[in-house]
Amino acid sequence: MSFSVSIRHRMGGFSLDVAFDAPKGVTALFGRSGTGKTTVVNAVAGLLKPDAGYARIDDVTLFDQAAGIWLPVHKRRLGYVFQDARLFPHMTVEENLAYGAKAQRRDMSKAQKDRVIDLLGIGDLLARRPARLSGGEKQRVAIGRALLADPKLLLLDEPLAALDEARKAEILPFLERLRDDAQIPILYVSHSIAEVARLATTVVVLEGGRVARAGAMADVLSDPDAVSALGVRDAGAVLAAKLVAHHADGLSELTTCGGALLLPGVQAEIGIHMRVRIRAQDVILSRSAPQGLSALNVLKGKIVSMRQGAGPGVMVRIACADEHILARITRRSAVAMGLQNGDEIFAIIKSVSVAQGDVGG
Amino acid sequence: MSFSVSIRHRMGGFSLDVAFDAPKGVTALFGRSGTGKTTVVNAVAGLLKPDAGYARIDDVTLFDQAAGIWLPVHKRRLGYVFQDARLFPHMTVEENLAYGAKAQRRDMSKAQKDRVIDLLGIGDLLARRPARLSGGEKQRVAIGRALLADPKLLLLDEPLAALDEARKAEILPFLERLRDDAQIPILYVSHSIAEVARLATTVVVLEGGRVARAGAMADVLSDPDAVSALGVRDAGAVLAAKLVAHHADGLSELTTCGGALLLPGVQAEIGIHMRVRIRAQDVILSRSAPQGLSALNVLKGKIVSMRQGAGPGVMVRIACADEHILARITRRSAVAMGLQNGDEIFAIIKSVSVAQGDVGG
Amino acid sequence: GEVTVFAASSLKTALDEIAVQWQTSSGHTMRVSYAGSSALARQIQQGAPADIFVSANVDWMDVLDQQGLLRDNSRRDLLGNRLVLIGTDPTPAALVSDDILDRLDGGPLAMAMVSAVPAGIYGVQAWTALHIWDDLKPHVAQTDNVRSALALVALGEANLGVVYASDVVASSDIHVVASFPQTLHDPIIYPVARVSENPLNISAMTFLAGAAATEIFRKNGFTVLGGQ
Amino acid sequence: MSWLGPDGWTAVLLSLKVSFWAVFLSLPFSIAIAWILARKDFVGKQVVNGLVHLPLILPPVVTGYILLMILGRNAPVGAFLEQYLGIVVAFRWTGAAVAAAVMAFPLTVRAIRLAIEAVNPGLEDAASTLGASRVRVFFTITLPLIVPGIIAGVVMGFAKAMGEFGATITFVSAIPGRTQTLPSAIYGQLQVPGGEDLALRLVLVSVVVAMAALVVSEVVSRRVARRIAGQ
Amino acid sequence: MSWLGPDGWTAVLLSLKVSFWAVFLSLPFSIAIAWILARKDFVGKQVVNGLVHLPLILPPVVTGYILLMILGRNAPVGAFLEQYLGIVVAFRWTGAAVAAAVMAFPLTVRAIRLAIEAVNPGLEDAASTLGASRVRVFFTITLPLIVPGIIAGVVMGFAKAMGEFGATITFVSAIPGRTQTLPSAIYGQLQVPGGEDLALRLVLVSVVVAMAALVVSEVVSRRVARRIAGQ
Ligand SMILES: Nc1ncnc2c1ncn2[C@@H]1O[C@H](COP(=O)(O)OP(=O)(O)OP(=O)(O)O)[C@@H](O)[C@H]1O
Ligand SMILES: Nc1ncnc2c1ncn2[C@@H]1O[C@H](COP(=O)(O)OP(=O)(O)OP(=O)(O)O)[C@@H](O)[C@H]1O
Ligand code: MOO
Ligand SMILES: [Mg+2]
Ligand SMILES: [Mg+2]
Repeated sequence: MSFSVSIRHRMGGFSLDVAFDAPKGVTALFGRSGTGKTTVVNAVAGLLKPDAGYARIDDVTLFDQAAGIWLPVHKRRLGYVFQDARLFPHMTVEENLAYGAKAQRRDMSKAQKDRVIDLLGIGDLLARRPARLSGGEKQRVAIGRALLADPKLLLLDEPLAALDEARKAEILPFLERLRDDAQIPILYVSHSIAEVARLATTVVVLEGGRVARAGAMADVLSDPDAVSALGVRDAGAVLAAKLVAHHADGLSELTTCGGALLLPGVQAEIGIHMRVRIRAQDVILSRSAPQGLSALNVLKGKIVSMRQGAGPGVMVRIACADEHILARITRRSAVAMGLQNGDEIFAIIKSVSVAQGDVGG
Repeated sequence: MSFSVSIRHRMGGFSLDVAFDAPKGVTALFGRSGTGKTTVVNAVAGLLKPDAGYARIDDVTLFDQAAGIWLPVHKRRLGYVFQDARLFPHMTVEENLAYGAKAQRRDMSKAQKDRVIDLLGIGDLLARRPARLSGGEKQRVAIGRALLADPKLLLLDEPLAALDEARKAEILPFLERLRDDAQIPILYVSHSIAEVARLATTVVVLEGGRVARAGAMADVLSDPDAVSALGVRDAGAVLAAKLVAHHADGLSELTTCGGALLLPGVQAEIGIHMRVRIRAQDVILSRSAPQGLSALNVLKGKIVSMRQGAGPGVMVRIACADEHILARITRRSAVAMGLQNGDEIFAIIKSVSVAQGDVGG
Repeated sequence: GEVTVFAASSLKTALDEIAVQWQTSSGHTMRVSYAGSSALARQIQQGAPADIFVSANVDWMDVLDQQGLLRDNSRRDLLGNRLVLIGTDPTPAALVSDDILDRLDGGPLAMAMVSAVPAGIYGVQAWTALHIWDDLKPHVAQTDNVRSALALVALGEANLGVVYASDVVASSDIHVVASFPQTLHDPIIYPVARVSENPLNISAMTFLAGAAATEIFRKNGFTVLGGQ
Repeated sequence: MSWLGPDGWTAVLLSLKVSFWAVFLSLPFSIAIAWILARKDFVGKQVVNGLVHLPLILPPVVTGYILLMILGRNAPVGAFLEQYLGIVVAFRWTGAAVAAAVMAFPLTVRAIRLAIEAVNPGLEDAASTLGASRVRVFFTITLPLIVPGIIAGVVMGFAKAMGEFGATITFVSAIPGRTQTLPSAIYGQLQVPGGEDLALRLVLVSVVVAMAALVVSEVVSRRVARRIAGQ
Repeated sequence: MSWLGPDGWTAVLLSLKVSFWAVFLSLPFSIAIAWILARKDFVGKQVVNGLVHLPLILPPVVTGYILLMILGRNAPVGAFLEQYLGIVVAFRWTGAAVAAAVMAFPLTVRAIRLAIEAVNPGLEDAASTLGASRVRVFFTITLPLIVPGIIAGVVMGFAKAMGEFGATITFVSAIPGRTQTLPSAIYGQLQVPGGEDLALRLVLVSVVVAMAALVVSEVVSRRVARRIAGQ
């Protein structure tokens, strides 16, 4: 499966010129406010007819202005969560949820419906109308409506912005399963790198209507050059890992290029390949293997580059096999420790987040 | 200055019963979706007439149902950023921004106006109408409109939800200055603990229309009991600190109960008292003073309690003078290190965020 | 000076011409407001700025008379009119039901409202006297005024219609197919009276009864009743 | 019975029948035209718009006259309808309904058009992303959302139809029991001295009927609007 | 000049004057009543609503008759106005304007009311939090947002006023140069044998004027609506 988009469009003083190819999975659109993310999503959805360009999923062409192809919006089989919820005010929440199935003259699987309602915690709202729902409630119903339309393409425009962390933590795994099990391509707009790192296969960074950087998620997020676009606090690297054991004390063990990692209970089967994300900011470097620390995770590697930022920080890139770890430390530490390219070094890691599991990957 | 609220109200199946007192500064309303945050804000604004209760700022009573006092909305001198932007569609962005001043027959200071426009990056949008602004642009204009109304009370309902990190990082210091310099009381709804920790003086946690926890920000955020309400990943403690030096390499030095902290350039004057927030998850414990690490910050303290969570983690509370540091480590590490209440321990801290500066505090 | 005349609509052709002539001969202006007699009478009751009233029937004039709204002794019977049966087909018709129903050919017989508008009321009196009202009644299409009845015939929607002789004058494609003997219905009378003290009233009334006006009225199919 | 005169009740019932069918049968057209005027741009749009408003602009008698010249038994369209479809409207109650419908049309269309223009197109977009065809979007989103506007239009149309006189009497005359509507009966009574009493009673009936329709419509419309506003 | 007959142009100008003032002077009341009906709940609301619709329900002649009975120079209110305020409307062009205003009122009010009901109260709330009093909120938020509805109402009202005949002729008669409006002139011509030609020309003028108003209003309204929709 592949997803291929090229769009040129002018509106008022804003011009958009965006093209990217993405393999199956989640393509994250990332960028500051007003850079054209929603415009791209609208064009893919068919709500905006761009001046030129095309969008294709595998061999299905959604539109191709040059070839004069334009698949009507309602035939695109979309699940679009709009940046504003756009619930149907004259219908109950339940009728909103059922709209897609009805429009497609399809019976909605009760199991699927219950699952989504449960996931989103909107069971109590079913009989209510949208007008007086709270901000987050509206957003959850909008997500449910899109998911229950049985889409072949999910368009999510900041779907979790109004939600609390706990709710996000419940919804994200569900989206992961859609990506992996149902293999639905997803176009995902978000300002949260944590979300992007967890879900995205491909990251497309927009700046002023142009693609500033596009590529595999791990590459883009571990590229010190992309750091400015992403924000320093959120820079970090992603490592391949394999789940090898679940221990009795609730920790799961993974092997990586640089050694073993112990993480709080990972919900997956032994043998699975996954990716873990390590924020540059969360890495402490040590010359020698540290002793008597509460941190369980120490990875070994070799310094390949050190890049001085505008502030007092240095971004250290550490090679471990053919992957990289990023560490952001102070210049003072770098000098005190006499760090040099080529030095062997230990990376002490406190918090690790599971970024993505792709079986057989 | 003090802010005192008590509200009882029923609507449909939802009942609200909330009361809290807060000192001057920012009162953060925190809680999951649908717990009544917006409802409280609306009552304070006067857009909702609660069944019973009152709201007072110092000696100004906004309303008091028992006493039959009801200050009309337009006399409350509010700056309300709604959860939905609610820009006036028939006015340009500039006219939207000027609305408050005009309504109050007041000249808007050009300097103030330019400052806000600049801060929010909306200078290019002034002549445009709201309908076709992007989600984040709308939100920024809404913030500008509220700030330029010269409010005596700011009501911010998830004002930064649709904004990217970089923009947030620009706006937060501005809000801090409003809080500190202009001494405007702020009621702040947010799902982001980072924002809350940075801004809030008082935190009120709502659950199902009731106050689950209310108190000084540092107390609430470092209370292991509050952890469930806040989300494990975001638990953490706040320490008082004093800025003692700005070093040539861009680091600033602060003293705390447990020793010196070096932070990337803190924008404040020497001698200032501030608060720093340390996420429990970011703390590594060590029996001995660590050597040869890139981490510059090591604080010394004494374990006062260890609380076992549902998962493989243990929350360790460490006393340092009369303050506390929270550390979240694995049970395996706790056992391996043989941690006991009363033990002396070193807390290695990688990332620290400045939570709040209160001059003369 | 200026005189305002309130006159029944059916007088429009004749009075418009007379107004012009009066203006040339006297230098004064005659404004004529045309409407249904009932509306005009009610307006006069409500203090309308009318100087002279010409009604299409005696009933409304009687009403004003009884309320003392007419100037003393100013009421005259100005004009008379004849009731005729018209059609687009010039063949004369006999006033018997067979012939008339035949000519209607299933279509309507156009008449002004039979219990409200004078032309309709006279028509019913005539048909009743001829003992054929019961036969015709189901076929009657009633119009709000007599001119509309004429229009129905002119447009071919109705083959026959009952109107005043004065209505038919100018139309070349409408033919009188029968005249009703005047004995079959109440006399058709257009009374005139002064309703204000405008000093020009006398001269205007005199002109209306004068030779020039008489000729115009006659030309337009009215009979001039003239007597004091 | 005699309280309303010999033909009074007949006229009342006829007016109800005429007004009901006038509004009911023209409603689909009103909605269609309103939608086109609200949402489409095409050459000649102003002409269509003008035609719709024409019955408002013209004195009713003229409208009746025009109808007569088009739909009369000897008129081109009227003759065609009669010959080939067996439909006659002239001098029938159906003709009265046509006249009432034509006179009410601009009012109904305007109300519905305003309502359509107030519908947020974003909702229609959202429906189409969920797989709804244009037709389905119209019937499941647009139409339900404009119900208050439709009710307003229908009530105005019905009220107008109940009061329409000039065009009706010119087009279909006033044949008691067939085309003599309530306004014709009232008009007749006003022409004769002393007829005011009966006229007043007829007016009262007319007002009561229309007010009842008005109140019902308000209640229904309020309920619908509240539904849409939530709760 | 003579193309429209001796009184033709006078009637055209008079109708324009009458229609303009009818709509212009009644507009504040239309907006006020529309606002009250849209936003307020009170005892007797249905009565007010009914009264507003009355001119639509009643045959125009009856409305004219009622006006005459209320505002005639010998009628209670009319006499009072004349004696104490020196205002006479009966049989003046101002009376024609009153009749036209009354007949147009339900149309204008409905259009504006629909527009008000479509305004998001959240925007009004937002304005009041910024310090705007109720009055200011109305004039700076509500009113500008309902401009398309006001235009629709004004156009309907103007068209109706241009075409109004029954009530006008009944209330103020058809005195040439003073109260004979275009529809009265048309009606008059239809009474004259062979007057159809002139009537048709008068109808044409009437249609042209009203269409021009319609087109202008469409353009203005579109521009305003587009403004509000952004761009
Ligand atoms: N009129 C009403 N009838 C019934 N329930 C209502 C009504 N209005 C609001 N509610 C409910 O009250 C609860 C509180 O709403 P509120 O908007 O205050 O939530 P919130 O804390 O702001 O949530 P969020 O973070 O999602 O914006 C919600 O569950 C909402 O559905
Ligand atoms: N019709 C228009 N005329 C002029 N500019 C427009 C128009 N429509 C959109 N824009 C501009 O295009 C830019 C891109 O808008 P878009 O909604 O795609 O941004 P976004 O990346 O989704 O931003 P956000 O994160 O704030 O939602 C914005 O600056 C917006 O103001
Ligand atoms: O003026 Mo009308 O609108 O006869 O019916
Ligand atoms: Mg967007
Ligand atoms: Mg809320």
